[in-house]
Amino acid sequence: MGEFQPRIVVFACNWCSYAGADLAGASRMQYPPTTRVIRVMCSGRVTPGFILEAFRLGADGVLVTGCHPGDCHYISGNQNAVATVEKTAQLLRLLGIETGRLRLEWISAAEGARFARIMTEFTDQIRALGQSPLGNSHRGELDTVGIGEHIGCET
Amino acid sequence: MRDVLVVGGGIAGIQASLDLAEMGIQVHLVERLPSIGGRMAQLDKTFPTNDCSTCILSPKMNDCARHPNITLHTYAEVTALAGSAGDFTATVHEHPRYVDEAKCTGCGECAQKCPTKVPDAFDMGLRQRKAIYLYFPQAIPQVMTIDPDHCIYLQRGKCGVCIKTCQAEAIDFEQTAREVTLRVGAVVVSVGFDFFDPRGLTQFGYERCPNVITALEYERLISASGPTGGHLLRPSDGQPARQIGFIQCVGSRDVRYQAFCSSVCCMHSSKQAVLACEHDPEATSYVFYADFRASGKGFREYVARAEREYGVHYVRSRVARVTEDEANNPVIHYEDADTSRPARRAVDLAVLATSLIPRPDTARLAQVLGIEVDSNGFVKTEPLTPVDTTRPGVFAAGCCRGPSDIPESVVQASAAAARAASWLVD
Amino acid sequence: MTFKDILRRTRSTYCLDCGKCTGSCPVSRVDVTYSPRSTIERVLAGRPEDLINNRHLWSCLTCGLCTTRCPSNVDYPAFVVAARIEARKVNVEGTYAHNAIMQQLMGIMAQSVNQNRTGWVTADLRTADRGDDFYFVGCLPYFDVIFADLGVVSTDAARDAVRLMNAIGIVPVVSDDERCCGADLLLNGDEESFRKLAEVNVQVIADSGAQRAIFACPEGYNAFRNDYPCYVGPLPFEVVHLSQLLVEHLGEIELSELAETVTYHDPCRLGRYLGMYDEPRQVIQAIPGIELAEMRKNRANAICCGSAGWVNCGQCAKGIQMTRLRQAQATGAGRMITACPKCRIHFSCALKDAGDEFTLELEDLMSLLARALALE
Amino acid sequence: MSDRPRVGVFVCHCGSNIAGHVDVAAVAEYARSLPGVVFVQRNMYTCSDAGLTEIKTAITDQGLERVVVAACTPRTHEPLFRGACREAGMNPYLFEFVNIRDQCSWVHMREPQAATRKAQDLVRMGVAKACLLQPLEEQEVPVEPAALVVGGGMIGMTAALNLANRGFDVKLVEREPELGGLLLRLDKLYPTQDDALPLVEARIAEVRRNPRIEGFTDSMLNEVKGFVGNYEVVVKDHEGRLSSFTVGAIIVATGARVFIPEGLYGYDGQRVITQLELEKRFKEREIDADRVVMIQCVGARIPERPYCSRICCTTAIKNALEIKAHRPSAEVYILYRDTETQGTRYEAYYTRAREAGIQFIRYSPERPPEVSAKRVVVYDELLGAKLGIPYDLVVLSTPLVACDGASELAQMLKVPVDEHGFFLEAHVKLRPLDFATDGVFVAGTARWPSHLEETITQAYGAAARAATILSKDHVTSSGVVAWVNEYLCRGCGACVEVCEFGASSLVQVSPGVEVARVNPVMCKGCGACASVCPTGAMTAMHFTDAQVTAMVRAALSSESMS
Repeated sequence: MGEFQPRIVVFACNWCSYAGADLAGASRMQYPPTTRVIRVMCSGRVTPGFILEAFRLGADGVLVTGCHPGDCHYISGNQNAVATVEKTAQLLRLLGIETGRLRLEWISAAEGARFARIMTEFTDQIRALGQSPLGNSHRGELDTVGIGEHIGCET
Repeated sequence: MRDVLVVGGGIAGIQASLDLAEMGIQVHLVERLPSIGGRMAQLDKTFPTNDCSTCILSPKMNDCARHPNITLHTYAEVTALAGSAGDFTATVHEHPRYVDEAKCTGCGECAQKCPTKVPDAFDMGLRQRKAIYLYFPQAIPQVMTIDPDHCIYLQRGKCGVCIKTCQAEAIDFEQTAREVTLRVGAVVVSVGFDFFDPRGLTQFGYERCPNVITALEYERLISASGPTGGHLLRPSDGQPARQIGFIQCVGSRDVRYQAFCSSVCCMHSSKQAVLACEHDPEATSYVFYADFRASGKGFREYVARAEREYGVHYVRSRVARVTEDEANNPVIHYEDADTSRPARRAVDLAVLATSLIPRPDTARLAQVLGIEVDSNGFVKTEPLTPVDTTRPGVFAAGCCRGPSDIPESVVQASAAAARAASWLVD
Repeated sequence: MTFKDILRRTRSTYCLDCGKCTGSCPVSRVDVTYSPRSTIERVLAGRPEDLINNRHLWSCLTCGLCTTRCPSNVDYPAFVVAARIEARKVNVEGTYAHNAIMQQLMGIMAQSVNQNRTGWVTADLRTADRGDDFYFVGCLPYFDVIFADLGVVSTDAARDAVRLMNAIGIVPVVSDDERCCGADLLLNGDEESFRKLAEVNVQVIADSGAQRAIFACPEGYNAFRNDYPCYVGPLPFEVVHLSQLLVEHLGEIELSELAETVTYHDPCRLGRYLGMYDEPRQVIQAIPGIELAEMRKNRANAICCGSAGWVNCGQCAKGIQMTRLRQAQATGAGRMITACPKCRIHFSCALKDAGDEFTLELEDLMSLLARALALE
Repeated sequence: MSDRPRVGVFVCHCGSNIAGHVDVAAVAEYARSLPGVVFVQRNMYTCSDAGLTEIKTAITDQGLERVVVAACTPRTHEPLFRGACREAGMNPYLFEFVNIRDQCSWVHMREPQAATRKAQDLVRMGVAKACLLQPLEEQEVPVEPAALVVGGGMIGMTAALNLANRGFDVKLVEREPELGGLLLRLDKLYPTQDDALPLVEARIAEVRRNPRIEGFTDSMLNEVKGFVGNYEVVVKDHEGRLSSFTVGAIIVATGARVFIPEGLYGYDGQRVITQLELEKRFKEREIDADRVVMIQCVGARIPERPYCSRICCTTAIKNALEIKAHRPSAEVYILYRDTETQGTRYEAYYTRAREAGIQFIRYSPERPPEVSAKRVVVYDELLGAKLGIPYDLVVLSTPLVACDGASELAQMLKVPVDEHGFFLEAHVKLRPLDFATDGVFVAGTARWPSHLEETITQAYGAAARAATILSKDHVTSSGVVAWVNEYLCRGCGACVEVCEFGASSLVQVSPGVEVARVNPVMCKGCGACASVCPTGAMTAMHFTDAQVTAMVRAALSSESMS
């Protein structure tokens, strides 16, 4: 397999960043196959829980992407994302996981090139950091049920 | 209830169509180009929020494409409008794309293979497209179009690489123009504007100096999806432009060209100056103006920020001429307002805020639609009936009725929709 | 464990159907649809799946009030935890609070991490890397981040604990390698991760050369005292609660006068689980001038802070918290003292929700004492 | 949950766009191995009629309970595939999209193996989410086909008439005893110089004649409850009588107020007056001034009021021309900073003013004009010299400011105002007449100073926006909204605070117990509330913690990526 292939989880908001990823594709911009995008409606939907779950399972990096400040389709969702990422970074610091493994970026629907560039940059950044301290555990945990999948409490 | 015909698929046409469609009215949206989106699609950011233009426009374009009450007629033109308010019969001429809209997925595989390169109009000729092309990445419909003037097959009957490439079998060189007849109750005209060609004003050095460009070319240059990937590079040597001069009223407020004020240039130049600084903190901008017109919502605050936070210099003086020094730097000549003496400033890049003028075919279209144009050639309206044209049942919105910024165009579009709808009550 | 075993081991088979548990249960008082007895009934009736797929499996606070009252001495909390372990095996979990941050953190700490969790240790404190006494801090540094918006600084209690230890001549080991005690994971039914955490913690403390582990957090103390031995065997060191040590050394520290009235909230683990009702009260009353006003429900009858295991922290929890806060307010005390960092967090949250109904302030037991110490 | 739903996976070749760089056969094979997957199929173009038909057939023949399509982007194609599922009788929200083109084949063209592995990972993630998808319902709420228009000036009346003529009932509420608003106090209209009064009177008569418009003059809004399609409104008249009614949409057209320049430039209402006071004199035919000096930007474009009021330059020109009309010999000076005469009409108007001999003198804020008893002294920037202009009358052009009670009204309607007190629209570029709160719209100078032509345009525009709601029998919510588990809710209100659309609110369910409730029609499905909810009571449907976490786990599970 040669060079270290990081395992990077990317959260992308539906309106700007996911569209930016589409544009990168339509423009055939090449970037490393190290990222796995999870679409959410708004970067404000991302919780510390999601990010920590990724690290718990050995993700080498987590990238949260959303609309530029002021562009949020939901007015202020991306401000929540800022708080979430900051809080999570503090927890990573305590856990001794390099905060460089977590990043927040604003990518607009017109920024295909930027999307590709950030995927490449972040991959390089993670390569420089090397494998996550938690990287070796939790392989082969195919399809465990999601945290919080409780019986829909009928109320 | 009768349908409504909307002519012109820019932001005004899109808004009018969506409003009418949401009122439960069937809309036929006719666009001259292969995709809707209009001028706004070419912009990078929009003032005074610096919103990404594509981000806010393309969801609306998608809404148009998938709205059950909207029928898109792209790459088409209106050639006749008979009848009267409440009961018109319109003839729409649909140009052949030589691509089957139903089959094409817009994947662009054909364009990858097509051998013919053509200057890309969407990018102001700043880069090349192929003879088979998608008008721009977010185009709606997501369908390729073959440019008959440059397609080797259509010109010389050979090539056909696209036919071999397309697994959807969407290429159809047998396609011919279609005439569509529509019965509609009202018409909304929103064919937009054109930019004044500065070549006539030789003193500004456009074409003579490679580093003198127009505002729209600047938009494409600074656009992340543009030819330079959003890097502000001088055409002459591809070096980053750090000193930028914005020259206002190029063709506007000038009895020899356009007597009127183009309304939006003071702000779009301010925005472009701010963007230059956002892309490169080193950048310094100079905006040369006569009266600074910024009376829209949040505009003065925006300009204040441009001055305070982005170090944009506003120079109260209309530029007399632009020369070029040995390093291809445009040299801007103007009168220093304080000393009333001639002054000059060399910059890396000079940007001409050219007038917003009626599209060349507006007069012809006006004839077809049976409406009058005003002394400037814009679709004629009156102050108290702002979106009514001279023909009952035909309404106008956006820059075809005079220079307007985006929100004004959107408001006019909704207003035209309201007026049009009131002709449909049966 | 089969449910048959669970019933036997927790003495549930002895259930008399008397309903005393339901009458005592703080949850049942708010959520009338909840009854410990009928929860057990479901299983006795041979329908454990009904329990597993019932939200009430997660309603129990494991506060143990029912057990102290149960005529057959049924260990209901143990029954519930065992049942949750079974539920987890078929991928049923409760609804975790705070987007499951806690569960994630515990899960991560169960792995090989190099934490930086001792940043709270300020220059004025005397601590060591190796030594006889190991201060098991608990998750306070993480709470500081997670509950910043509640304005609760949990590590204040840790600093004050060390001040007190220093005052009685103890220079404790504090370690970056300490892990969460895992008590909450066990309450969530995650035995596997709990075991991992137990193993690592025991190792870390042993490696520090400590003969004794000192706790201020009742949850950690209880985990080490009651649960760790079941999972990792007898511990190679002694475990004590700081209040015990303080009682022993009260003669050595000079406490200055604090003329105020406080009330004391018994944490379930320290109280009903470990029977430590007196020590905290003794240290409080050692402060000159202080008056300790007891709440209507105290000691073995004390009601829980309303939430345990960072799960099911809903309107039921809030109801219980309000009841408890009103009891505290009714004593006329200006402060409610608690010995558990989690009680403090849960009550702070309730106070925030309650708005201006309460004039009450919350303070950790160690911080109260340290205040008296500081005034010297 | 242990018994998994039957999942069908459809892998699209997209011609050679995907198949050219990703081993689609391998992806399909892999999909077959995933838990829950009972059917896998490859299509040349899944979006083609053929592809869609195959999906529908598979749903019925294979008894599929979930459909996963691995192809291009949901942003353009999701509605298409959801439609296909719906047609086959499956709840459309049980469809999941996996993007293996834009995020895979197109961006890893040179690494076919890696691209194929990534495609497999993405499919695994999609299937993991699909297994947890829940059928969602789009809720419908009937719409009351009536509108409330707040403000009986030109704007409000115009909007009301347009709606009424389209067959909607309109309640028109005006604070003053008579309709007409600010226009009643104007003499002429620019740029035509026509009389203002006939226009207003005609419009008022039209409103009075219209059977569908119920006017409430001398009245104020007392209470507004409800949401888009169903606003319950209570109006109170000057005698305190209450009348209540239900409307589907609300238009705010409360206008603005002219700033009174107390203490500026010797304002006394006698020899130094405002433009509005000048118009009063015109109406009363008392103009006997031979030398008139008008000063622009009085109380505008200053630190405490930095904005340009847009209409003052044209108003000054209008009145200057009027003075010339009354007394051709009169000299009129306009002291200005920038002439704000944009566009075709007003630039021409500015030219016309200069033709009429009106003198424009530019001043700078650093050296503002000084008004003494006899003369106005101004530093002419271009001459670089001071000019003393004797005057009979000084007219101050003052800006429009937010009308009194604007912020109270805003609070009642739960819509925002900006730092100047003008109503703040949902989006300054593309939703200039909407509020973030559905069903409430704004037009005219309540939003921002605008020319009459513009306000009329806005009046029609707001009417159109309102009509888009009133024309429907129902407003329909998306299925992708937030849902509250009331048992787990502690009523802390974090969701209420974070929601920009007022969709979440606290309701008392039993004494002392409050819980959050989400109005699905107002909810936009962003999920912010679910993220801030401390207890997990709030669920963002279609992007639940369980679903997103399952994707995270799938992304990182097994041989993936390495």
